[in-house]
Amino acid sequence: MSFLHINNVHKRFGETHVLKGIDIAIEQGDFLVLVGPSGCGKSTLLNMIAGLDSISEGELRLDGRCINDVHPSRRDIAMVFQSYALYPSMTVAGNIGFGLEMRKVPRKQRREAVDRVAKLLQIENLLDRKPGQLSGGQRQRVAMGRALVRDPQLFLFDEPLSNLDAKLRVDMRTEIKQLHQRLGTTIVYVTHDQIEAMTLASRIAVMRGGELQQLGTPQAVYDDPNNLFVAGFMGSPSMNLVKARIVEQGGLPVAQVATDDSTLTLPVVRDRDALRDWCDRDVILGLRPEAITDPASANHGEGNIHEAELPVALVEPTGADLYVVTTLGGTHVNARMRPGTPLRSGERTRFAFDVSRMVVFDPESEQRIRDERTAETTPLEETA
Amino acid sequence: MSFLHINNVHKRFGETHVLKGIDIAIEQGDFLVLVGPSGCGKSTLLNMIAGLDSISEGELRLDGRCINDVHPSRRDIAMVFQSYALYPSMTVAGNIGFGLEMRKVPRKQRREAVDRVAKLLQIENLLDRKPGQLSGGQRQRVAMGRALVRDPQLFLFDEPLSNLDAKLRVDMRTEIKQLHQRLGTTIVYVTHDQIEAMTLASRIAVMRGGELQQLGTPQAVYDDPNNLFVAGFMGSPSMNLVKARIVEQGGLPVAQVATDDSTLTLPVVRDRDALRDWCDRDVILGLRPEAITDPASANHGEGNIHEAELPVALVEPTGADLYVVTTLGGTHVNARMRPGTPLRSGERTRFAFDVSRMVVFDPESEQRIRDERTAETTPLEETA
Amino acid sequence: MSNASPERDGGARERLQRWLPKLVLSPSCVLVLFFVYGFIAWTSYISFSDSGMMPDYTWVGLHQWSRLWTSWTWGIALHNIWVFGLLYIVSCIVLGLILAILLDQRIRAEGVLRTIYLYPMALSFIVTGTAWQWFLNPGLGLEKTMHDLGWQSFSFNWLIDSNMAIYTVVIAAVWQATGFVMAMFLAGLRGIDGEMIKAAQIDGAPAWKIYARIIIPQLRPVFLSAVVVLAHLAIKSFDLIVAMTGGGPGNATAVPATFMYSYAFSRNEMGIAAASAVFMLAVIAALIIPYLYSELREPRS
Amino acid sequence: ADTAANGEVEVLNWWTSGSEAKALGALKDGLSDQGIGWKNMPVAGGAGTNAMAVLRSRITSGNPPTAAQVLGYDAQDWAERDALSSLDEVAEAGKWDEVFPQPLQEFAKYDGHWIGAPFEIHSTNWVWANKALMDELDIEQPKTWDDFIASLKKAKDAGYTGLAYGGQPWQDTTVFENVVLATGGADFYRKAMIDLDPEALNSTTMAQAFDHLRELLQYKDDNSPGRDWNLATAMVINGKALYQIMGDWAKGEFLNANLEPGKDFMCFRTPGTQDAVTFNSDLMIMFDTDDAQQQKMQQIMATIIGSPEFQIAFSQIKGSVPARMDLSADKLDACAQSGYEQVKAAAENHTLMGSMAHGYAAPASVKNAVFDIISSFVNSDMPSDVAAEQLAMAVQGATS
Amino acid sequence: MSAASPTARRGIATRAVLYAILGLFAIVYLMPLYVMLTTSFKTLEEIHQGNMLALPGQWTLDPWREAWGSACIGLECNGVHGYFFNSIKIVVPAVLISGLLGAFNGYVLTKWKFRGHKIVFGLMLFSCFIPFQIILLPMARVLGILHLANSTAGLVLVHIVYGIGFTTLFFRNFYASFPDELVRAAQLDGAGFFTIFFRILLPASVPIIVVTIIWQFTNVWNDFLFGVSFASGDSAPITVALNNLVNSSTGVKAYNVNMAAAMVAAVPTLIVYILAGKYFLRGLMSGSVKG
Ligand SMILES: Nc1ncnc2c1ncn2[C@@H]1O[C@H](COP(=O)(O)OP(=O)(O)OP(=O)(O)O)[C@@H](O)[C@H]1O
Ligand SMILES: Nc1ncnc2c1ncn2[C@@H]1O[C@H](COP(=O)(O)OP(=O)(O)OP(=O)(O)O)[C@@H](O)[C@H]1O
Ligand SMILES: [Mg+2]
Ligand SMILES: [Mg+2]
Repeated sequence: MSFLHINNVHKRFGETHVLKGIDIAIEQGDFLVLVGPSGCGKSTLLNMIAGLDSISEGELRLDGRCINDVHPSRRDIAMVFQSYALYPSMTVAGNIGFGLEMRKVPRKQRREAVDRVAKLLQIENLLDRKPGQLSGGQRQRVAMGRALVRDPQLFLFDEPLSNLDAKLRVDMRTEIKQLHQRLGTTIVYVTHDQIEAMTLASRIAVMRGGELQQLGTPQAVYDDPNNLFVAGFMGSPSMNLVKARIVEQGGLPVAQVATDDSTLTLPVVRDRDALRDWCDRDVILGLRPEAITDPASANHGEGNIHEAELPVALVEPTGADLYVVTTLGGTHVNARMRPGTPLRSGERTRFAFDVSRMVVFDPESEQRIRDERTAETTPLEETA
Repeated sequence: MSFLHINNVHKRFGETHVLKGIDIAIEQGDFLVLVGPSGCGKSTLLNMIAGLDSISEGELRLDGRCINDVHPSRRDIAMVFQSYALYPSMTVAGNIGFGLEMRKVPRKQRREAVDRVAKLLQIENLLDRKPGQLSGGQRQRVAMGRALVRDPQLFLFDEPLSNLDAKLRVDMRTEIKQLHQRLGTTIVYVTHDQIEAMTLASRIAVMRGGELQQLGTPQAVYDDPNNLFVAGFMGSPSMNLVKARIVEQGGLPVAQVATDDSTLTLPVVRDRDALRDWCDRDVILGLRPEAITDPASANHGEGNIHEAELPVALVEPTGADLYVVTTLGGTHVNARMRPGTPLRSGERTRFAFDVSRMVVFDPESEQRIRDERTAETTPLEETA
Repeated sequence: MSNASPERDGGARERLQRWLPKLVLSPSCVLVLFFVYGFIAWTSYISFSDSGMMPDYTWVGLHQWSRLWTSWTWGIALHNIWVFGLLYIVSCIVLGLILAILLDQRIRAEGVLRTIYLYPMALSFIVTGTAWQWFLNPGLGLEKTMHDLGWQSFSFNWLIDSNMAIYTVVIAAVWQATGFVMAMFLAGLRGIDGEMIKAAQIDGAPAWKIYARIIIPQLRPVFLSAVVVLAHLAIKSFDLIVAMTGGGPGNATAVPATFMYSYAFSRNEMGIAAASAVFMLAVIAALIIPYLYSELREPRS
Repeated sequence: ADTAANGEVEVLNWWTSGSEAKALGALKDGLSDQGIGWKNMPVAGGAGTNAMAVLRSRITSGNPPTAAQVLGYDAQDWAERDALSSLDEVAEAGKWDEVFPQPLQEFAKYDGHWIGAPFEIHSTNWVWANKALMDELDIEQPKTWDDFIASLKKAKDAGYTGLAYGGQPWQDTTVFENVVLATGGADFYRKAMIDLDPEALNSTTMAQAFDHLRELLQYKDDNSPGRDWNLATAMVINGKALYQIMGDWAKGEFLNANLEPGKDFMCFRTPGTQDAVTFNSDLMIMFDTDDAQQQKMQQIMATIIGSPEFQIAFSQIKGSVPARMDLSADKLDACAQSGYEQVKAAAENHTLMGSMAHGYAAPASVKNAVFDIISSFVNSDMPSDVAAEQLAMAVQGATS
Repeated sequence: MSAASPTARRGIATRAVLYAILGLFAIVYLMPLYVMLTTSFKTLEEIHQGNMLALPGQWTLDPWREAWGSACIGLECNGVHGYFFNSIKIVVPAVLISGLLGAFNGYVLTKWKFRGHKIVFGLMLFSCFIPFQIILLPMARVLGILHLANSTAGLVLVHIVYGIGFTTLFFRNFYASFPDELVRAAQLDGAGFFTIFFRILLPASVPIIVVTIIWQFTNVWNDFLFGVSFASGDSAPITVALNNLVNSSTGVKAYNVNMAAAMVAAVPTLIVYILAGKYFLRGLMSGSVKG
């Protein structure tokens, strides 16, 4: 039996059907990250786990026990709210200690616990301030402290870093990761930040419009997306999705893609068996920007590199990388090259396609076209 | 004479000295991006250029003419505000056309201009809505349209994309870039987004506490920072800054860095002459994460690669990359490796350092240690 | 959620927690239901009864209502409340808005001026009525002072002119409430995003156009609140009229509130008084309910 | 005195200050001689309207005061509701049936039982004049309406205000009822104002009365609307105005200013009304109670009010004449002495009639309806025939 | 800024006009208060002959002394001070209780919504608008039944009942701007209904508490209609006493004493406005304006 089991859970607000049967099961110590576009029901799901919203249908089990009707204060769950939800009239110490106070922890013990957490979060010198006197990052840490002081069965984090600036965000992310590794507590975490999701999660659940699209390890979700939505949603810059046609060449299926002036033929490596049935039919190819590079940076060791010379539409240096845009199948395609490569728009250059990372989608159902056995690699976690 | 000349400009709000003598000069058609930590005076500078704040000291010249005392409405400047600042009581068309209306452009002509801009921004079907009925991205485009309709001498953008989600942001960024290329209007742009700054700017000005830290091309600011602050501020994840000691080895200065268990010696390639004076003194090395890679991805062609086996402290896969953390000189150091590299924390692996990209700083003055001639490459734009 | 949870001690306490909000709300609900809506029902009944000096529960149908509508004073009272209410609300809003805009120009003594404009709201007309009566009385106040100062042709005798007396009431009422309206507008102005005004400046709009086109349209919610508060004050303007004119000269300044009071307590016509009250309440309901509806229909953002 | 032992009376009144309060003080003193305490309960404003509102609220809440000062029909109304104690025993002992004039008894008795103790009789058809001004302008005391108008004209021509006028509905109506009495005589007054005969109300005589009123109004000043009566009196005292038509309470103001009747100021019946008196009178009504002590105190209070000594003492202070017709007027001032005689005579001749303006001619609803018409007549240029017609209609509306 | 530029000079001229207009308004607004104050320091003779707007030629405190301690109201000559304290006895509990109820209501109506909460709020809000004349008699009857007639306690009840509408409105709008997460976080922390209210929401409600207190204090202190109807006599509030003092039907009017008494009656509200005026604006800005 899993530790947290979300079993066919529905949520309706009056007429609106917000969650349409969510099934997720995770083990003790897992770090589950929920991602999805705004309004897809992530916060709602979190609130239901915390007991702050009622469950319209389905069952929630924590550690084997059904908690549908257990009052929030007795679920042994701590939550960090996206908006921090700090108590404005209490000091930082008061905020952190409030949960313990409500649980009748003696003053002395409370003090110690607060001090310990404050030290961990490096806010010892802020304990006597009111939330209004804190900067965004400090507030966020207080909100965190309020959850951490509690040592619950389950942590819930609702976009806890979304209001921080880039630098602080990276620091806090590392902090959370280390914390999770040290405490081993189970965590459910909502974010819309790609890097956060990828680096923190042991499992990612991608949601869309109240439905679960894919549940799996970060690597599986990133490299092996179930459908076009997941493929396009994960990663930034996002996966290049290109119209192509599958044809047979030498007994093997290959993908033909229109470039500005000719046709590019890319061999198919993954899901070859499934794609045999798709000969002479249109598909959509998915290629990550980092799988299209300059020949020198290409992963010659493990990848399956296919090179082609193509015109450069636009060049975007970001310092760490150089994104080179070309046109394939009528859409712009991003390629990631080594910074400093001397390129200008209008020129032609050689692109290296790592076709071992290419995935293929059915343009109608928008589902992945997949070999049977590939799907089996993560059988328990994939959802229909 | 430059097109926009900010000449020793100061700003005081009562006692607080917010801008402490800013000197920036850009040419017609330039795209100047202002970056810097929150509160460093970016918006204040923009407001002064627009004429919305008075100038305490110094001079502002636009196209050769001093505009210190010219009323905002007569400066021929268009501005996009961070908060959009849409007029909530007017329709989208009214918002976009308001500036023209105030300039007494006849109704018919106004209509045409609005339609043209709406088409450009793909908001034709929203023209009759009120701002309250728009999504964030649509609002942003209206704010943009309000500036674009005007065809001014100078565009000012104050963090115009900061409220957009990742995907929209990338799209809008491309849009702005193409626009600039097409119109060739001069632009001053404030952002705290690294990628935006790097991809859009023709010149970046890095500010800190009301002072200009460095002004230069994106590449110069990124690869050739003037001081520790600029080095640490630009780039995400940020540059690794490591304590080291310069010693002489074979007549050449090399840097010695303490690892967890031994000492790593890195040859010095850049600024070798200046560093000769620093033998047996402590310095700080700056190494971008992308300059520390797995040996296979290293830039063997142009770079100057130095390999070493080091312990792995932490592994962070982001999908597109794998960040591997090790400890150097007592601090965590980020290395960017190819995703999929099978590493676990605790293991040891080979790191490839591209020392041709390494920069060195004086730990006391926090200034770059630089060869004379290097500094000359961008003589006009560097500031003390 | 009917299936009993296995929690042992939880049941009763949890149920209490669930009912507590409604329990806490209920005293207020009971008070309001009884003392407001109960009394409204009672008054409605009385308006169909034969009540004179004291309530009398004999049903007489629409008799009192027809007497109300043929009453000479009721016509005047309705006309007056219409004139008074309109002028009062419009002047308060216009003046309050002007003062708020002027005060919003980073004025040095803002705190002091604000208090000066606001203080009349603190005083009851029982207190200031006499001063106003003096002030507007031609033989004692402004007119006399001007004459004493040498301006012989100055004439201000509205207080004693039955055609104009209602306007003096408006003046005093406006004096009292403008400060409050000003405070509301000032709060509204302060809430407007400063960047928007800057944007308008960049767009080349002169100051007055910025106010006319950008700022004032945004104060719509404040206008609504101001109208509601002022309408409430206008309808209850009883002290004011009693203190300043006593409804006179003649009945020239009678309004529904004084009408009601006088019919109930000095003319011993409680039935008519009740009918007039119910009518006023219906008018208010017609004005307020759409507002409440629009306010409450959508959850505020 | 140990008042607590004997209890306290709570008397609702609107006599909050000045001579009225002083007069009430006489009652308080009388009670305290009997060891009875006095609980303050004044309700000023609106010529007793506020007091009536309070009284209603007190009775509605089941907590009436011991007694209340009321006017005219209010006593009848409360009696009709069985709210009052009977004063028959006191009346019998004091022979009230004989000593109080019949017109007054109609208000103080209900259904043959005494329910109110009259304090005094005020008459409202008085003219108060500044003697010095009369001498200066060479004016004799006018005997007829025309003389009266002529003297006013004289004053106006000399630059004085002829008639000191207070523009409040009850004052307008006080003047009006004087004019009606002067124009139509006692019978017409009774028919129109007391019997409320529609024909009389909408008659040519009534229109003529309105004409006279209009004529009279020419001699007032422009600032009259809203003016309190005592301010109008002050105009006569200060020699700014020649006459004021007002009830005899105005005399108190003259006396307060240390003026002497006959010497410094004159008092005479409104020309044309010499043989009639329009009156009003304050009544003390006692509220029904089960408390024996309260009942006893009520009886004592009624006895005091009805006693000859109190009647004289009270009128001395208040400027009225005693309500009892059997007393000697020696202790009263000159004006009151003649007034008392005139009241007695009028009572004999059936020309002692209730004042419309003070609620002794018709019930409150009618009175106020009349106020409405008279006030709007005074404050506009309504033609007299229209006014008469409106008056009849308004009265009919109020009685339906 | 160096030498005055043309724009700057025009700026100075506009500001001069601005201050002139504001000053003029201030004078007009202060006029009645000025008349009342100066009159209260004049002797009666001076009032009768002098100019209403003139300063007292000879300042005297007697009118104030008399108004406070010895002016006659009815047959008792103790001034208004007793009634002043009556008013305080009424205002304090009425403001506190109606404020607390309003706060509770606002809390429940925003943070513990239930089916029909908008209707309940609408009903409460509408109660702000009933003309009070119509409830005098039924209220009197009810007070009589409750044995609260003619007492300050009765008036307290009345003011609470008819104050609930506005206090609820104020607090509801204020709490609506509080994030719901606050309540949820506290629930997770294990706090119950009252703990959340008293520990978390109430301490953060200072601006709206100020607005409510100002509004209620002014309304209750200045009330005349209820005071005269339900508590005349010894338990009357100061407005009623003032009215009795001023509205004598005969006798010489002691205008200076009247004005002094009026000032006594006005002082508490004036103090409240002057002291809390700043927070009043802040409170209005924090949400109560919006309806
Ligand atoms: N009380 C409510 N009544 C009706 N609809 C609601 C309510 N609360 C939330 N919703 C709707 O439910 C959907 C899911 O909301 P939720 O807050 O869970 O989104 P989310 O995934 O957290 O989005 P975001 O990333 O923007 O926070 C939204 O469309 C929202 O409009
Ligand atoms: N009116 C003012 N009075 C006093 N200080 C001000 C005022 N306006 C801005 N400042 C201060 O000036 C400094 C610069 O502000 P500015 O808005 O220019 O920062 P910024 O660089 O735009 O920051 P951000 O990235 O957060 O927008 C800040 O420290 C701010 O507190
Ligand atoms: Mg959410
Ligand atoms: Mg800024």
